[in-house]
Amino acid sequence: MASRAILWIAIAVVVIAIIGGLAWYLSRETAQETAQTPQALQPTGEKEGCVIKIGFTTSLTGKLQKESAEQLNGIKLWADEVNSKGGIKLPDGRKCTVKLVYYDDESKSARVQELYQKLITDDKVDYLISPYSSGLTAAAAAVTDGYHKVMIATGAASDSIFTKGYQYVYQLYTPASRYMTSAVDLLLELDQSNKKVALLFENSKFAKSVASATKAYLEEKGFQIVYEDYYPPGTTDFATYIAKISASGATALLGGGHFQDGFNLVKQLYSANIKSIKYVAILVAPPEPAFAELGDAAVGVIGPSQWEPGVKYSPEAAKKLGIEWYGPTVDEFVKAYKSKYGKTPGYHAAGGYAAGLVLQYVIEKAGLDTEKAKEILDNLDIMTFWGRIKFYKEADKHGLQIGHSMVLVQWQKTDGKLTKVIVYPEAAAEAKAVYPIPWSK
Amino acid sequence: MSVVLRVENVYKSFGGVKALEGVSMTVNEGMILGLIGPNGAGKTTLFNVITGYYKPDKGRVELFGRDVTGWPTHKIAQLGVARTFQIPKPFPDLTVFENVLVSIKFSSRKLSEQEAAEEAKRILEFLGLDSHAHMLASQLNVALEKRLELARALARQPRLLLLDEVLAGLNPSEVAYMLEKIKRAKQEFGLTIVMIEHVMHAVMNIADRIVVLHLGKKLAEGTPEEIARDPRVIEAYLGDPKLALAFVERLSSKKR
Amino acid sequence: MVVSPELIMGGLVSGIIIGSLYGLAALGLSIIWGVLKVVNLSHGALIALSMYLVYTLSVMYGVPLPVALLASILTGFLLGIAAYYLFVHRVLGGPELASLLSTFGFGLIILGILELAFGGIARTIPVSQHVIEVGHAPIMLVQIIGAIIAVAVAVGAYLLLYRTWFGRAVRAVVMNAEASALMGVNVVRVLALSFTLGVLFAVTAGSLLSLAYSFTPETGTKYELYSFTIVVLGGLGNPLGSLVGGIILGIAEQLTSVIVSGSWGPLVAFLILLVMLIVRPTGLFAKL
Amino acid sequence: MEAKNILRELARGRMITNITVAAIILALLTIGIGSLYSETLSYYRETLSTFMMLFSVVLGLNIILGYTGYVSFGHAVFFGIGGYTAMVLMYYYGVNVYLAMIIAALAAMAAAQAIGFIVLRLRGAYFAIATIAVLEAFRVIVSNVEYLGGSEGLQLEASYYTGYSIAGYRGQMSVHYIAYFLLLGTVTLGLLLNLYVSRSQFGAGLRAIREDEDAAEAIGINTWKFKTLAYVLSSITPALAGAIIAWKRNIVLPEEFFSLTLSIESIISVMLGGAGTVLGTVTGTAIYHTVKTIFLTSFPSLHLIIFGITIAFIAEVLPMGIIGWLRLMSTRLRFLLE
Repeated sequence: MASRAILWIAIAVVVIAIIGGLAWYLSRETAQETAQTPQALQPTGEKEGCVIKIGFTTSLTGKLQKESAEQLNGIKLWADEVNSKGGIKLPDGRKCTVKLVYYDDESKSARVQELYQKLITDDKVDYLISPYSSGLTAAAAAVTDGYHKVMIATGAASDSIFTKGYQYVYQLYTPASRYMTSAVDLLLELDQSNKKVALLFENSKFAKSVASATKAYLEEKGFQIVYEDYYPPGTTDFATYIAKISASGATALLGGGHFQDGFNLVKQLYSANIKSIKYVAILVAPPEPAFAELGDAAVGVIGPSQWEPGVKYSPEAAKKLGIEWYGPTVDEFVKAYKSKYGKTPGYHAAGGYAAGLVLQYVIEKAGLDTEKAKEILDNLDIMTFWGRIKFYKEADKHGLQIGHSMVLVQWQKTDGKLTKVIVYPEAAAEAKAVYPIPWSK
Repeated sequence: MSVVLRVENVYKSFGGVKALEGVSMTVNEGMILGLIGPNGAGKTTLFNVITGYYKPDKGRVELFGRDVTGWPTHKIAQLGVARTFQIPKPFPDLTVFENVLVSIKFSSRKLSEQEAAEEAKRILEFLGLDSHAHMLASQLNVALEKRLELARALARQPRLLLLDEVLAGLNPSEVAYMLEKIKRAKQEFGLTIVMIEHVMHAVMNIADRIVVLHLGKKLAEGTPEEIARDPRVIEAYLGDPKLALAFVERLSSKKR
Repeated sequence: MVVSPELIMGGLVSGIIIGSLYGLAALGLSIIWGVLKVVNLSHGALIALSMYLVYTLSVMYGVPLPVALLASILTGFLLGIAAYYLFVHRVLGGPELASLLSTFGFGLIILGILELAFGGIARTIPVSQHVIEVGHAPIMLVQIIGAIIAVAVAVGAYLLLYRTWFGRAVRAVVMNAEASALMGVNVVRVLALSFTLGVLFAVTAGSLLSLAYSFTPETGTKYELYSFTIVVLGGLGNPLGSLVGGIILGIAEQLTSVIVSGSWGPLVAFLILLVMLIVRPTGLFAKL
Repeated sequence: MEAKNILRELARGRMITNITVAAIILALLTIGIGSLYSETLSYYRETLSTFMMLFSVVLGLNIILGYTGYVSFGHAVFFGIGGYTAMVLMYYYGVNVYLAMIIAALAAMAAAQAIGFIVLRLRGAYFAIATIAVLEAFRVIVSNVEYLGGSEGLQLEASYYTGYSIAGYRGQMSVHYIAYFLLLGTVTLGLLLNLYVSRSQFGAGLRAIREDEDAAEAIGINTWKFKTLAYVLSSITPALAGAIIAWKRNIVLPEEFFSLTLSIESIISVMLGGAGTVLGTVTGTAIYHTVKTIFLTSFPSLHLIIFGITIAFIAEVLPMGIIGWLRLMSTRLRFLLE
């Protein structure tokens, strides 16, 4: 038996050695040649009928299905609008229509990599948009950046994607590190004496990265963190967490992760009726219309949002800042979206549209020349319905969004009706924030 | 004549149930020992202790002069002990041929692939299974299954063979066939055999000595004649018509 | 942060309450495993299904809640019978893998339907949010009512299995199906009814849980994984064992959450399972 | 029936399997090399990479599930251990992927030894449940340990890849090509391991354990040693694949590396083809992967339901898989379809 085993192992080693050797030989033979890198496979779209191909994947199935579907709606609306006007005008004077090439990634990073490869090499798309979510975008970037393809990342708030040294990925969302900081700023404005903070975030990639940045910011601003914990994804029962928060004597709570857990947390927090807590800011859940199902429990809860239909970005505001305004106004966008899909757009949809809009801007200036597009994006500083867009251009955090900022929404009760209003920053605010949260009275 | 198996004062209980209480016995080389007793007497438990499936609570088991108490089953098997199971345990999704071949491969003999195949064929022929060689073991009827059990045990070329009710559920002609094969196997392979059996006339016919277990204890030991006349044995079996019949048969055949 | 005795107290009480619900959820798995020797991998999906049944009836069609609960449980009963003949009967007595795959397939079908019909968004059934506070821990009235029902159901199941003709038939089949058949027990019917009973318990648990928490199609997975532990803790098919196993798990989870951190809670469940499997795979309590 | 005939048939069967396996490896190698020079092949290269990732887990699983009969329901745990071990080495110590793979495989083997010590005393459904518990426990632990990146995972920087190049492709561009060849090597190793197991005395012992563990002991097989060794062998290719994928994807995340879905997909692949046959693993994985891709693109919202029906169908109607069914149809084919 033993000698047989050795024979087999020997055969295995030989075969692997042959394959390995072949691979090594191939790599050695051509390594000295200057990288005939991927520029070679530049687009062909220019001549035949002039179609610009925009490629991306979307999660038609899997856990990201809902958010991804909205993002897709936004992108589609943009493409339809562009094409109905006859396309985008290139610097050389030609007008080209836009064609969206996209596939279902099942919310899985393995599929994402497979499909972005296909988009670049098989479909030969000209520009890319990211999939929805930080995890999938990180996976996509690992493929696309090697091919020097410009990818606009929307729906991806993680900072870490942009510290990996990628040079062709640009972020539209306010990064996770600044997700909750405005909620801290608002608290400082409202009440200088409220310093005891409890942190209760989901133990997931996105929430964890928001939490660590928030924690650092709180410490910097002189807050006292009296409680900190992370609950596993899918948690439905928060009784013991709430007990500990209550026992910790916290006066403010920052936390959340996904919709479901944030929803349950607020629901149970309200029932628990902890009078000491005066300020509650929750990730992700509050901007969703479904949050209203909580009824009275929702009143006073604050949540950061990338974008809201009520934001006040306008050409005038752009002028004040001395930067260029581009694209439709907020109202125009909301109206167009409503007439196409029959509902008010949320920030996922707005993010999708904005990604298209940025590409449109770039294509008008740079055509299909990737390096020129990169240069334009690096120096971009414009305002759109989405807000200000400006990217960090040094290599260490290249592509990170530094222009855009979050707005804070709060659920308020006016005339017995529950409404979601923007309360921060002041420039965008529709109403003043209610403080302290009603239940603590 | 050397001692092949010696069991000394073995105790085994499961929870509160005492399955074996101080059983001792000795099996000499070349002997066929019959192990009888009513249901629940502890016969199969004793087999399981000998073959290492159970560790005895107390007492020792000696095989070929070595103390093997507490040894794992496979090591005991490698000493040259083969067994059959009361409820046959063939390898159902292997063919009859493969069943025997596996057994040969794990016997102590070093055979080439070719030799092993020849040997398997020989054993299948010996037990009249050669025409079923390509059937899956799961497709066999009870009689053939029992033969396969025996074939797989013999394939190991054991020195000690433990048979657990190989005759149960067979019709008289099949019983006769198996008895014939067991006898022949004993001669050809120079086996020592311990057999648990309920088919009394068969045991009385084939065994050199008989041990009677009753409620976990050894009730009697002796030649078939001695056992048949032992009043304690008769008492223990009272009311078992099959046994009574066997005794009568045995005694009357002796008289003739 | 200092863990006060008060917090421990709160953890214990909420552990018992939540644990009873875990126990009820596990009961369904336990009966099926104990009687049919089938690990029902559609268990979690069935729990989720019942949640959506209650949701559909009470929220979407405005049926009064008690009626919706009963209707959901009744549907579970019918589904159980159908599922037995479609997915279980053929693989009984075969290799474990066949029944594992078959029931898993059934679970996927349910999940697929739920995903198709409702998508991944969390749903909630609006009920009274009244809470009672124990050691800072807010415990919902619905949870307490659920726990009481869970105990009642477990005791009922115990009586059913140990005091009725049906129970005797079930236990006879568990001990020796062949002999029971010879003695005139309709084995197939007993098996089908036992499976249905198991589904019924899963559905009851799901219906009750739907009142306390919001849910998605994937919610059932957690209860399924916990149920494995509870069944192994409590002994296959033992209703009271399931209840006690559930409570042990609930307390362990909640105390871990109080003393260490909630994110380690699930680990406790898996460690208990592994330790039990090795040390005492027959469970702390007698099998059925 | 002649013993010589059997041997001749056996030899013919082995030859056919050898040729099939060699043809598959050669075809994959050709596509890989082709993709270095032809861009149109690169999508196929990526699809095949995903296929080979699954196939590596399947080849490992087949040893413990197919030959030994132990239903490992959480076999992706070795994929995860491999991926995380490799990532830790690459992320913290800058180890190159080749060395990281080897260490990952060794780590997984050690883990298999330890996990096996616990779970292999269980049989049947208990074993299946225990392996699920092990997988989930690993996932929870990994998502809570900061050193392993917790729930955020660990992500390599683009600069890590600068040293790699193949056929003119450099850095991250080269990764997908190199990963393809590494996966091919892993699959080759897995196929050879499976061939070894199917033909050796060791494999005969495993089959005996699968059929009846008590009877296997009775014919002198050290079942504990055999099944532990089988479990350890079954961890190698999943771990190698995990390491390569971690490197290729540049990120490890708890839920993607300790994934129950991957475990179940590999079980389905093994069962579809026929557990305990080499050709079955190839057939099963190829069909599963293809069908899945088609379903996902054609009926995205129905794919769970279609899968559920397929799985239940396999379990109820074709429990021995396609190759297993053919083997059962004619025992002659047993030799031809290893």
